[in-house]
Amino acid sequence: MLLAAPHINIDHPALRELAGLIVITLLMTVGVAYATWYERKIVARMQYRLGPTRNGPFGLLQPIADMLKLLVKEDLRPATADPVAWELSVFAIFIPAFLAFVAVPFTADWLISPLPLSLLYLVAVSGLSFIGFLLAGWGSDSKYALLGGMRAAAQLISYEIPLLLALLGVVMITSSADVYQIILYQDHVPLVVWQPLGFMIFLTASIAEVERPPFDIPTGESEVAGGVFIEYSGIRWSMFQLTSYVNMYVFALLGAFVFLGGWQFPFGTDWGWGWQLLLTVAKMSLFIVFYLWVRASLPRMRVDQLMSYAWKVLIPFALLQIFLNGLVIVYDAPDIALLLTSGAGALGLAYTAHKLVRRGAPRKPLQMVPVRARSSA
Amino acid sequence: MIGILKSMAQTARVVFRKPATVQYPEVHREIPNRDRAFPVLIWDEEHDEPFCTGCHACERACPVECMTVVMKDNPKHATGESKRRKIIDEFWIDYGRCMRCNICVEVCNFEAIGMNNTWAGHELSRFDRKELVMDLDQLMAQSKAGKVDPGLRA
Amino acid sequence: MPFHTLLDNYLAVFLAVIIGFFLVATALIAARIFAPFSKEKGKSISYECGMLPIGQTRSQFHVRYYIFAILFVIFDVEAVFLFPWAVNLAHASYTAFWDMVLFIGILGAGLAYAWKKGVLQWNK
Amino acid sequence: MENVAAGVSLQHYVVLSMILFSIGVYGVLARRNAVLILMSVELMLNAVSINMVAFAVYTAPSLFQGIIFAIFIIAIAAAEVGLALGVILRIFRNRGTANVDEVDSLKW
Amino acid sequence: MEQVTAQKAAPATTPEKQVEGAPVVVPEREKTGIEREAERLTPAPFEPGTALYRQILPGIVQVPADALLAVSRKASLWPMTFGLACCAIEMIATFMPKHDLDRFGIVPWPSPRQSDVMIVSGTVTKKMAPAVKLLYEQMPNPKWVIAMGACATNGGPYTRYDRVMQGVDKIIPVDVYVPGCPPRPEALMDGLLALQHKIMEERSK
Amino acid sequence: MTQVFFYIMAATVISGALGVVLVRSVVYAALFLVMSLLGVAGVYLLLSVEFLALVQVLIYSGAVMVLIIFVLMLTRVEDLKQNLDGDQRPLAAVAALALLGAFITVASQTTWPRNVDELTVVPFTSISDALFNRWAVPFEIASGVLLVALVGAVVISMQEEGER
Amino acid sequence: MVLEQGHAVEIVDMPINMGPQHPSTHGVFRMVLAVNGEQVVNVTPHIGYMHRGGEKLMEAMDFRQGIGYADRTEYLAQFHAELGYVMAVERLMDLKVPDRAEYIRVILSELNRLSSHFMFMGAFGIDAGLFGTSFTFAFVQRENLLDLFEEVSGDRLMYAYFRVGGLAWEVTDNFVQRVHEVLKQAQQGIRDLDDLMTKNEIFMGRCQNVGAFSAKQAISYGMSGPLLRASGVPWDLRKDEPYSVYDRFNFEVPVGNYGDVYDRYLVRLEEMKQSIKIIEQALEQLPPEGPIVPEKMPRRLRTPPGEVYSKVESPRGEWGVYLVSKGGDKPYRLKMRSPSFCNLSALREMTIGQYLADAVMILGSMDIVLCCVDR
Ligand code: SF4
Ligand code: SF4
Ligand code: SF4
Repeated sequence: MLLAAPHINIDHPALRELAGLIVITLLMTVGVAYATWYERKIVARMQYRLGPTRNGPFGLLQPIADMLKLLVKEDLRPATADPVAWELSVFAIFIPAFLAFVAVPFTADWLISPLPLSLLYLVAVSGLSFIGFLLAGWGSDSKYALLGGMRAAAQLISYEIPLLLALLGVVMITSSADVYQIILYQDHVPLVVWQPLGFMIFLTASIAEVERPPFDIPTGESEVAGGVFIEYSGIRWSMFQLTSYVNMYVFALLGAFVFLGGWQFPFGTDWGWGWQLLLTVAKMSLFIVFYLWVRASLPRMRVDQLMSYAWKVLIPFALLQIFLNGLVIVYDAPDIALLLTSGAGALGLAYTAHKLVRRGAPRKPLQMVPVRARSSA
Repeated sequence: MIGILKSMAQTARVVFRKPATVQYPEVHREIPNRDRAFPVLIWDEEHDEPFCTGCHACERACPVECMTVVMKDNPKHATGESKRRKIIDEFWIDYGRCMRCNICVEVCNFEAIGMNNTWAGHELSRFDRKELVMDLDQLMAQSKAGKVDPGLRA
Repeated sequence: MPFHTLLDNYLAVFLAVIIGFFLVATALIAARIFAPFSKEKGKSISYECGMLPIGQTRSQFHVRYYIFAILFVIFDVEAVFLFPWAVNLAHASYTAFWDMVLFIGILGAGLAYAWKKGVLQWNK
Repeated sequence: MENVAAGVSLQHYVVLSMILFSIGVYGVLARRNAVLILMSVELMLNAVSINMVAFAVYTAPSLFQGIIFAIFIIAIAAAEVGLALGVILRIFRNRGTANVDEVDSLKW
Repeated sequence: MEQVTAQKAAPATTPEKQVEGAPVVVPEREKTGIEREAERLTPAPFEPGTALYRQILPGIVQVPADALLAVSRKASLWPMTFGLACCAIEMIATFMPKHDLDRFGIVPWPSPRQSDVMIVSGTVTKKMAPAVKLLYEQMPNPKWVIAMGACATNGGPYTRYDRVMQGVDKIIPVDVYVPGCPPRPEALMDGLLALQHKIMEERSK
Repeated sequence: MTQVFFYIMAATVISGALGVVLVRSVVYAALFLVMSLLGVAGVYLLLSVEFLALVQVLIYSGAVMVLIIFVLMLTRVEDLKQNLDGDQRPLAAVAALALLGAFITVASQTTWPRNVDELTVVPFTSISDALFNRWAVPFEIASGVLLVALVGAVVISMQEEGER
Repeated sequence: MVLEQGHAVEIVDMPINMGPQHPSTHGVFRMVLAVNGEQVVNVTPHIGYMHRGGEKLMEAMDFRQGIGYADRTEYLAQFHAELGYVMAVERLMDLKVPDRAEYIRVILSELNRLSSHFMFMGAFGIDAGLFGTSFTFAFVQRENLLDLFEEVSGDRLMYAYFRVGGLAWEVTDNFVQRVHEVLKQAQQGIRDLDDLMTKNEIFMGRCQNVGAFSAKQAISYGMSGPLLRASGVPWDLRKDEPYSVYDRFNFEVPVGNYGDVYDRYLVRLEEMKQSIKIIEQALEQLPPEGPIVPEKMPRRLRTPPGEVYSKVESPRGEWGVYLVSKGGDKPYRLKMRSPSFCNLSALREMTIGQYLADAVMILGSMDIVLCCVDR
């Protein structure tokens, strides 16, 4: 990682970026591998289990073994599959997820390259991955896959809007679309304080964007038995898994930077890159653990509930958030107004989400028909 | 919302409870005395011969017909060492087919067969299903070594 | 910002594309080398819970997917328009703000219309 | 301000956009499938907006209408594609074809 | 339904072909019962397949490579979720907290495409046989089969009934037999460990 | 370096476009269109209009492509047994080439008002300023157009509801 | 279906094949769903993938050997299966089962109901898309119950413990206290599952008003057990036709109001609590010692000619055994009335018009046992 930090000065920018990217690639691979490991560990503990223990100490070699095994497994292509779509889909899903790392400032001075509109860039790039899903679904000529692909695309696009709008609220406050600037803005107070509503929306939308439960409809095991990836095997399938975890990392990082203040809050920039990296990783892990926790405890939503939740709840509330921010900022009210309005909005969101399922009259409880002992021993 | 938080709290609570896992290959948990693994023949210590007289009762009673019994005259009876006139000559049980129903044990009048209640009676994976057909020696080895005391005899 | 830096920044993106491409490609090639391959006809039948595939796969889909797609397009455009507005909202005039509120309002009306028409309902 | 164009002058962009435009024209004329025709139209639109932006940044940096135009083009194109595809869908459902030559009657 | 399956049975048409002409439809002759029975009972084709590196790498490198791959394979055996009958309950119990197969890195997957080992847990009837064969074929190499319980081994309690397969090894090659009706979870784990040993032994094949 | 990039981008754009008009499968054509659009985004970058490039990626290769691919899925154009090109192909080619020639000549004949080898960078903020002060009215109109599109699509779909 | 140009496209429904191997068709059930968009417009269930002739084989077995096959037919409610079978034989031979045996039978059957319902809870959670958590919660408890069963009968699943006339052998000495322990843990487990699922909004949203079935329909399909009760029919064999000693306990029969998936879940949850109540009463009334088989128990089981139908309330509903004997030690004809089969017959009517995802939930809410359907 030092390689990527500019004080090891590799003179030409292109070379530095190249080195940084390679480092990121390695880190990403290892990170993803161990993400699966601690996912299995944490979820196992939530289920009275132990998780991997036997391969290596604490099963630490488990992810390595899985990767190797998947690498040396035959990868099949159904005869009826469309060859071009089949081959392309892997690239089309993986590369956009990977691109996002270019604009991620891990510390104050470790950043592959500063993009002036990096926030917009991140969203735009991660929004491209639906092409891969549609290709995989359409190309692998299986009904489950096609259904999964269409669902995936519909879900991705539906939740991209609330995501964008929630981030817009932040942009309005910091008046910059650059993640770096946004982090610098939150030296005293992380933005989650000013934007509870935006944060909630972002959290939900990001889970949906990475297709983790309870929004894992495209890959829902109990319905479409693995969904888009059902036909893929061996290394291709593991590439898809890799991508979904990379996406998870990207959104966790984004959340950590935009709402939790990244490496800035609370120590500020001057504690050296070690601290900053630690902060970044810690805040990112918060998100990831939250994702795992949700995964282990919540059932899957139905597709119509998913859609109506995006369009009827999240988007109107996101628009409301923007409007409130605008009012407060344009008529420069004190910052506390942001907190109050947005907090109220957050409560409203929670209440609506509650109401959405509790439609109609409250259900009658079960009637208990008593049975009395007739004879006795 | 409240319900969701409730279920998440539940999973969080479980994290701090003790896992239920028994680490199998290292730890073999206590196996009940009545456990019915697979039928084995019992060795008569004092006469130093199997109890089984090869009376075919179990063979007839086995619902899946997985036993084969061959009877012979008992040489020891001729020499007067034992009261058993007939004794088992050959005995096969196809563990691959046995449904562990305990009937053979119940019909045996000589308490000569019993259900194995040790782990050795369970860890029987084989690469070839012919190896699952146990002959007389394999059936008696365990009780010869005094390793088995069936909880369930007739 | 000066031009060459912008291009340099995005140079990183192009590099990333190339690296990502090679990452996947090398993985696929490695699999080719190390995995045992064999030709059987059953393998190439697409998976359908152990049955032979029935019916036509690339068959009709509900038009509702299209509706959500077009809703997405509209709101995507809106969000993109909002970005420049949001960036210098801090020193923007009231009129700019209310302009945008009007803009959102119009599109919100569109959403409300779709809602009223029940296309958001996904009524099966 | 140093010469940031670094050897790429306005003509390059203009020529590029022209090539793109004529490819689009070819597509519109040659294809029969409505969706493909729509795609070709998109190509032409892109050619136009490349042209606009190029002129804007090269010749009229002070009042860059070109860029604004490009933004509007993109926005309107989105709406246009949406409607056009809707109509194509409609036709396809009623006629079982997405082929423009067969959709020649005004009413059916 | 038959009609539709007939369509699918036609040689696969890539999209390009489909644009030229209609997908070919060959009407399928109704099979006689005897033919269908014979079809059910024919074993599934199986080639272990050869890895390219065996030809290109020198032997001296192959030995460690084999060992490494074998270790990684045995360290993450992914069974296909395939519950047939009563034994399936014990199979599920084996994945559950008390005897957590995840400790061995064994996690179930719904699709055969991603699974390495097929645990045939229960009675295989002759109606089920084609599905079992197809699923087995759809698993990518390398693949293994565990016959769990008496029924999968040789028909078990139901041997005497006509429509029950006399053991799943009649149609697919079985690596490990786990006796019992049903085998208790520890027995299944024992079988999986045996399979791991087998993988290590057969690594150079 | 700039030149290299320009030529890479131009190659991407043009080859993508050629793919769109020449390839024989609709889905592949859509893929080529994505390629071409991304290339155009690259061109915008070369022209130092970052915002526009991102918008291009977000809306064109994002949203618009969703629409197109969904329609391809909905109308199985892929399975239609019809060929995609008309018989007026040669004519079209001639016309397009003629047009191109005309364009080139015009472009080469023209004398530009000022030095066109230099490009001035337009800052993002000034774009947004202009967008909300000088161009406020067309802006609202654009929103109106979007609304119309939305309503139109909804209406079409509501007709769709009838036969399912 | 080949597209013709020039006239309107008929929009085909996509046939989706679920099973025989599918994570969420319990066992090897196969259903072909015709799906339009996300809506199920037609369901074609295919059964028979697990038909292994249990009934026919039992006709070739004597009454003791048959018990093992009864176990293997209803492999989630083995004790109920055995009870139905042995009760039929007892009726024929009119044997009077001693009290102690009856009480132990009741206790074990109710424990078995617990274990079976735990299984349902787990599987249902999976169908709802809960990543294995409900399954693990349920199985922790189920394992305790199985341990108890093993201590008593010697096997984890196939107990063969109820015999004609009584029980195979005495229960273990610490039986009562062990049952108390297991019950305590089971209550804990029920609470866990309750917290995990019942009030969860997403879970409610998935379950409520899905696959609703009116009492009339339910009766017309001959449904029984929790499904019937969830549809609002207070019919429970333990209450209406008490067999064994069920007429000696006070308990309550939960009855649903809406007959949808959520009600079925709630009814089962409540039944578990009721079972615990029954077991506690039974443990109090259990005679400390006494015979477990009748005094004049014949050495060989031979029935007089005749026919008999005996039914018990299994966790899935009415488990009936119809037995014809022409004398001798084998049944002449044996027919098992499997609740799973009758409940499953309603699948089509319940599923049509629902979402694809709900089809899975509905199938899960039926809690079928495939060997019991196909036999
Ligand atoms: S085991 Fe018992 S019943 Fe069987 S042959 Fe020997 S003595 Fe007879
Ligand atoms: S236990 Fe049952 S099946 Fe096994 S050998 Fe004895 S009688 Fe036969
Ligand atoms: S072996 Fe026994 S438990 Fe297993 S499926 Fe067969 S009958 Fe059922």
